[in-house]
Amino acid sequence: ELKEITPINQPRMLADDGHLIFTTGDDKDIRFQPSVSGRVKVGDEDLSQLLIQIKTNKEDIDKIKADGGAIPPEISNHLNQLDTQVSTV
Amino acid sequence: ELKEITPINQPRMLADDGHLIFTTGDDKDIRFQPSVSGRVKVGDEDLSQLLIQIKTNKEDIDKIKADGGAIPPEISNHLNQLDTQVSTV
Amino acid sequence: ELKEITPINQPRMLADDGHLIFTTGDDKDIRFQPSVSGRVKVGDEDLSQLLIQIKTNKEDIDKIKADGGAIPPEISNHLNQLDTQVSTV
Amino acid sequence: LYKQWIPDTNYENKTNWDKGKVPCGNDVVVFPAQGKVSVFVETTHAVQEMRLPVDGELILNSGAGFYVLSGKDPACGAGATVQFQDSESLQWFNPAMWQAAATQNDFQLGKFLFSVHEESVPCQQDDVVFKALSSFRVDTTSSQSTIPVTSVSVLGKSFNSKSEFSEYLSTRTGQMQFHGSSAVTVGNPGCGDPSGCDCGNSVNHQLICSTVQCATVSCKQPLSPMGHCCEVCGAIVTIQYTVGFNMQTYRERIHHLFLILPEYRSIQLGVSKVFKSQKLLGVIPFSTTPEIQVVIVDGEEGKLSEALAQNIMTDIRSHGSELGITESEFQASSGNSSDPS
Repeated sequence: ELKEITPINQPRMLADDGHLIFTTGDDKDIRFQPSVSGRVKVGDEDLSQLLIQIKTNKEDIDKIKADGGAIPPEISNHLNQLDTQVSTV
Repeated sequence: ELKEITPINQPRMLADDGHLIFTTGDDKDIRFQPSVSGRVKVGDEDLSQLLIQIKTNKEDIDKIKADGGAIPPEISNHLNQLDTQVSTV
Repeated sequence: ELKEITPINQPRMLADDGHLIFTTGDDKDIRFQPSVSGRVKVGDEDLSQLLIQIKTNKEDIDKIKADGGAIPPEISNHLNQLDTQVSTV
Repeated sequence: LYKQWIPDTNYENKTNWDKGKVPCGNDVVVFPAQGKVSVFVETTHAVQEMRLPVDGELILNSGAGFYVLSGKDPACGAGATVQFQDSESLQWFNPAMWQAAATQNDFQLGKFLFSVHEESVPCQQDDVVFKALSSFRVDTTSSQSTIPVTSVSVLGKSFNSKSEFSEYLSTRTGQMQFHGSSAVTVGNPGCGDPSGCDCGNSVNHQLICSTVQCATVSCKQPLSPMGHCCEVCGAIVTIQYTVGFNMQTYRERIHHLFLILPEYRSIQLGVSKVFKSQKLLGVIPFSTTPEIQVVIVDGEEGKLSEALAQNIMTDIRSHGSELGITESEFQASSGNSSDPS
């Protein structure tokens, strides 16, 4: 009989009412594999660059959550003012 | 630059100076739709996971913008120092 | 003899064991370019929107890093308290 | 029996393209915007540009895909617009669209069975095969609401559960492959009668024959086999049978005894069970009795067919009782016939 053929599990590129759709079967992935010099772009955006940015953003956020961000100038001013007041009491 | 525009809304795959381009007509999307158990990957990265991360990042940023992040240690130190000074006046 | 053109260095879409793979070539990109009003979607997520969000997130983070986020209420309270103490000395 | 749909909507099939060749790397590939088509792609192709239909799909076999070249493909010529052919009009009930075989393996071996037109189209007891690595588009329109068969295999998967196949038909791919008014249903029992079964396509006789162009026949007394759309030159052996007759065994017997002989190379022979009306006083039909019809044609005036019919009659005279055959007669388009005993 038929042996090696995985039934009806092939990936498809299809058009549905003019939309362009890429699909795969069970447990099958869609993979974008940019090369060293070639890029995968969505519109004008470089997908790999943006994905790196997501992680950078996360790291930055974690750092801010741990250590705080920059000191807002109001605070610095307020503290300086208090310093002055205290030192002149 | 796309060479010509097809009047009909046919999705297209085309070569442009050696680049491979997928396009659609007016109001038509490009969709990547793996099966429920399949993933979309960019290199080794799971794109779906990263897209969730974008949202998490945004939420974290909104929280920081609303409530501030961690208190920078310089501030804590400065405040403590002022406390001491004020209490010993 | 020129018939043997290997697609190895060309951008391509290929099915591999049920997975759908987009690979770029040397210096050659793959671009997904829907019409102006069409979107790129991954499952139900609007990828185009999310890619914009990545940049917005980055800008927000940069601002927080430069100017600080919101002032945490503990700080405000602490400063107010010090103000009062100092003014009543 | 197995009935296999011949046409496909495969990318690599050059007859599917208007230029009679598979497009290459300098070509602009155009699928008609409104053609709902499911295309199977077996290997890798270079394209300059491909315009997909507004509703349609490319199914990618493992290793299949598309790439673009930086320059021109030197092996491709100047490049042209190559259009995928319309497959809207291919009808399920067109006998020329099908091949019949006793086993699935016989399709690979090219061992096809000849049938009368009604039986060239899948019978109710048949297993319908659409080639594994292929897609297709078939118009199922008929006057009946359903087309019952035993099983259907599509893209390498065999369906014999009614609900599973009906689910498949509702998928995007299923809807592109099967269109038209009648629903193909699977799960019909296979032929449980060793003496063979009536095909069940007489209800579609007119539809089936509307697709057939009959060749002009040049013999003295053309024959009209039951279930066939055209008159033929050749011979018909009609067999009455009893318990113990096995159609498959008998078909193989004729093959081994006669059809493998070099002199019968050009012979086409079909065995089927038919219901012949018994006519009271030769006019008023009062009952139908099943009998076995052996149609023999040779593509010429029918002399060879008649010789084979004589051989078959001789074999029946000596071995009929062992084979479960009680009576037999033949008619030939030469005007000769057996003595109705």
